[in-house]
Amino acid sequence: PLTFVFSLLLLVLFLFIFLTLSNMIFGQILEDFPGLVKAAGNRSVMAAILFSLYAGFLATLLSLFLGAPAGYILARFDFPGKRLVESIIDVPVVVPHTVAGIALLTVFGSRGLIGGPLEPYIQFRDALPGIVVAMLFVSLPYLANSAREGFKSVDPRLENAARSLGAPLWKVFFFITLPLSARHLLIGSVMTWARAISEFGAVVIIAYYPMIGPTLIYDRFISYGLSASRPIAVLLILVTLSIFLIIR
Amino acid sequence: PLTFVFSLLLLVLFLFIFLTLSNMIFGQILEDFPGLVKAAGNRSVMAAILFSLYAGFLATLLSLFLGAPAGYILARFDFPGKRLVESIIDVPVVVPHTVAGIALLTVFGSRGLIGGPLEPYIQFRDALPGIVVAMLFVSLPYLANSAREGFKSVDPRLENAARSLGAPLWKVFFFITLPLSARHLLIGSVMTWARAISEFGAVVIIAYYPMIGPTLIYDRFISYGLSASRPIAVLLILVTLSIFLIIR
Amino acid sequence: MIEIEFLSRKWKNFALDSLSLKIESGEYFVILGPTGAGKTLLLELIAGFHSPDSGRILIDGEEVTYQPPEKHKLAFVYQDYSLFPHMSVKKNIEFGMRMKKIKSREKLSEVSRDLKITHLLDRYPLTLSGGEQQRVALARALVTDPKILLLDEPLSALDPRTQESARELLSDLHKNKRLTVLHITHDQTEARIMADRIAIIMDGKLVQVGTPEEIFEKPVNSQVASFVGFENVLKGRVISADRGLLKIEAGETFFDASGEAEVGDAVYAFLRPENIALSKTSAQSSIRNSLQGRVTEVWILGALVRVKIDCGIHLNALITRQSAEDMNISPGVPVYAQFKASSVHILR
Amino acid sequence: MIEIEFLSRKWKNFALDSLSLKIESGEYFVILGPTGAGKTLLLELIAGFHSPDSGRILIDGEEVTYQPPEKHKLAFVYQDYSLFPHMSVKKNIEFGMRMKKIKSREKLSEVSRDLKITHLLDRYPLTLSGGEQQRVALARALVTDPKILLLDEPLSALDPRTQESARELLSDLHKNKRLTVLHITHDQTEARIMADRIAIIMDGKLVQVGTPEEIFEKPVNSQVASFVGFENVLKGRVISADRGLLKIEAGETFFDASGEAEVGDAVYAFLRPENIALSKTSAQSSIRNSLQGRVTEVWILGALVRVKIDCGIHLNALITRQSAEDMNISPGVPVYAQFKASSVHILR
Repeated sequence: PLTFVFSLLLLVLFLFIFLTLSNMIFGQILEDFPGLVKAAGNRSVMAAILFSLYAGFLATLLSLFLGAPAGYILARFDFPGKRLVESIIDVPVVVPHTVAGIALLTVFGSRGLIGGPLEPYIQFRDALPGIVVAMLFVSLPYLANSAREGFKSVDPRLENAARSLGAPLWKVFFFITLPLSARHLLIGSVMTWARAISEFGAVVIIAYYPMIGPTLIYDRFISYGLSASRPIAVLLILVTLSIFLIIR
Repeated sequence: PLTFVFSLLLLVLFLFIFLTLSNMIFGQILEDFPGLVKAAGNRSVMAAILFSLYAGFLATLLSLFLGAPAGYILARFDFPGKRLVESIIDVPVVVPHTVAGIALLTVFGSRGLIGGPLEPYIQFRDALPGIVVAMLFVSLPYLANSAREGFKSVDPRLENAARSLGAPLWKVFFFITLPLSARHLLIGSVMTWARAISEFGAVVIIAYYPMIGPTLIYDRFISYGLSASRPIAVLLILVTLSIFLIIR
Repeated sequence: MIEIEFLSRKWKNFALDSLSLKIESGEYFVILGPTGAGKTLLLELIAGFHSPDSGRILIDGEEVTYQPPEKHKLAFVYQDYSLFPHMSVKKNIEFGMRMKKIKSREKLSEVSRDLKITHLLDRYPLTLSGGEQQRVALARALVTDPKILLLDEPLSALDPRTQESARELLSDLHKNKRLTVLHITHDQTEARIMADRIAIIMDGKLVQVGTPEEIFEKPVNSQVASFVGFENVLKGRVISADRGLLKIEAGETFFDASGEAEVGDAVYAFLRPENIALSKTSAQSSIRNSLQGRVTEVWILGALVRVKIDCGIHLNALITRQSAEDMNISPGVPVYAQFKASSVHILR
Repeated sequence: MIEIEFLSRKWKNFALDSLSLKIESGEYFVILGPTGAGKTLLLELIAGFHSPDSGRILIDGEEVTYQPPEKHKLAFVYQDYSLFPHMSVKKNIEFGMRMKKIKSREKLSEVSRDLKITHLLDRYPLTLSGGEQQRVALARALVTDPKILLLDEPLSALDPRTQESARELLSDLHKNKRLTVLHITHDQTEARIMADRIAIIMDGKLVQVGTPEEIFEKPVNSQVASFVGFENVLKGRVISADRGLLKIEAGETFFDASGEAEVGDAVYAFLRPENIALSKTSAQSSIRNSLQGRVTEVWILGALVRVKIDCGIHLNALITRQSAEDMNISPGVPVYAQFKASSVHILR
């Protein structure tokens, strides 16, 4: 009886998620397939989707470059204030998305702490760098945390054994630690990338243009209504999910 | 040397997140403290923030009601298609936020699969139920997953021991399994709630009004610019973070 | 009484294969088998935690095969004791009473006294030693007066000193409460000391059931023989047989053994290393073999010494360090290896 | 040669307290102590994985206290062998050669032959048995010809049969490669068999250093005595002393012991259970005690039997099951407990 009721609730949960997505996808395909084809043929739609994927990729690369070393330090060393540092790194996960956008704009905007001095060289607002910074901000914690877990899962005795065999620390890192945590880093990168391309709130504040996929969907929705934005939404989710399937 | 370079990168990561947020918060407090006070005294601002917290709370309750039983079934039983069910439950994490909004609107809108028949009784678009459904959709996976991990961490032998002492399955669940996974469920609920109140993209599509905190920030930003939205952003994040600190 | 009929079940890497077994009321019954033989799976099937693929389980004549565990009315104690970590010792013990709606303050204090845990009642399980946890687990299982007690490797998580007192405790409980005890273990010494009867399970199959004497003196096949410690396996041929006394030829060596066989039979002779004594002088007799040989290897194992001897056949003996020192046992030394004809177990 | 001077270090629950020790070149040195005594921490300090809070470590006269591990030039084998799971056995062994830029195909095949792992070179560590993993770990550590080998509980992860051959292997390596071996263990038998010298560490402090004979026959205090197996502790008074032969009065009982003490001294006498023989007849002599008593308890422990005897003083003896059966030992039976005066260790 308990098992039955619980299974029923699992079914409800499953159907809620499954029906919501499949209703949109199959509704579009069955009711308005030409609209989907038209959207796929529209240059600005495809440009926005590809731009999403590209910006997400750049953000993931930057995350790896910053997050993997940070995760290594957090996994291997204890230092005063470590808990505080870990908490701060987790904060972007809970910051409301538009708040993150406002915060980033104050720092990277043309009069901001970083955006100001850099203004002559690089522009963040309404440009690719701003989009990447917004994606980076919301997705960094995922990479740092899964890198930390990955490095923690490597037995320090393996590193000690390698060191006593004559390897200096950096060789130990590249020959032992990194290969053994590769799976964690890969999964972390995929999650980071997924988080990056799903972001809308932070990006839309710092850069409405050039439009990424989610922004284009919002723009069409506001301007022309549900039926105009649905084909783009279906396209974006199909592209995203098929990339995940390929990676897995 | 490796350790030094890596520590430096950790510092960069830390500063990126810390400076972004503290620059906004302290910038507001130091440069325009009266604006912050005024925002805090503004009835519509506080209403939107409280409305965020309230809708997030409802979404978390619903998540618990659906996600905890689902997590129990996933933790304790093997059935054909289990991996597929688990993958589908994880999908909302990677769905771009505005796509989720469009999908929910197709289902819960006035002509949608569920929203249509329910139209005379309950309205989702531009109403609290729509906001809660959007928050629920994006945050459910967090609760279901941490419930599953929590239940998995309870040794089945403890449940067996309880059963051989005469307890039927439902008593075992409420007296043994639930108390032993309470910590996981609590942490999962907090994460779910955090995810719910941070959402903007999905909510803004299904319900621009009544405004939740993140929507109000966006609205003010579009209408009056950065300086008008910043105090609200600072207020929202201060409220959110202090609630977290209290719970921890 | 527990009756198990043709029980089969696959689960993960384990499988039980059409196993039948009958455990009488009041017996102390030990199921002995190597790790991975499926012993815990069998116990969990009897307790009702899993359902079998086929076969039946009867408890006191009533079929419980597909009944939920709470209907099996038996007490179960896991190897790790499975105390509820979020409840005090008192609440742990009361749990079964609450579930079975038994309200009796005396029961609790009585069982606490019996198991010497009265001073632990307010503690939490994680703060207890292994031996204390075991006594609490037994109290929790026994407070509702079950007739049958299932024990899953009850001694293996205890250190050697606590094991001795735990064995005593289990024996006392069995006698004083007239319990039917079903105890599984991989430790042959434990089985020998505790059991009224022993069943040997290997690879999910029941191989032998009998009293400790039968199991340890007359194993039914060489697999059981080597599992119960007959480390010396000698292949030979019977050259004379007279009223149960056999003379056996193994290579160029001859020895006596007691057993049933025909002249000319090819037989295996099994001999435990601890049943071989070493001596500097021969002391052949009609019931005692004394084979001349030479020490080839000596390994000190704590208080014991393992000595390998070449007497034409290779023997493996276990003697105390004291006697090894008294006899100056070291490689090359000539010795007589002595063992009784009745210590040799013969299998055709 | 390893010199350790006043080494102190706290780490997690462990602490080493101003420990000084000198291990000579070519020695097989065993550090023996109970679990949690800080043995692994000491080994990791010597290998350079941690830095001490104070004190110095010198290897072959050169101070390496704060040098990184790769400068310590010693081989280290962990209890779980720590093979790199993502590399084949061959790559594992070559790792140290690559790091030290040694290019020699012969070294690899030579060490593989020595350790009998040639057939395993293409396998991956997770597919190997415990004994095979250990041989690979030794090969990986020894392929670059280190002079010093540190072993962290090298036998404890092996089953008893593999342990015997692993002990043999370690002895051979020590002799043939003229290695200085530093081996830590909590197993006194292992220490006794393997060591040239033994150091006893308890609670992070060095308690005694000496040959196995010194450690096991003349423990410096009662803590060491009971750790190395002197289970009988008798409190008594010396009533006569003549050229190293003492007569001791313990309650109403008298016995002889060899040792140095003055008449009238209050002493503790330590006696191992396996050094007590039981007999049906008295056989008193000048060097052998024979105390009349009565069996109080008998516990069968596999091939051995633990017998408790009341001879006025309570003694704990360990004899083989064979002799217990021959003498019909059971509670209540009268016996003589016999032990040599030289088996008794005296501490004031």
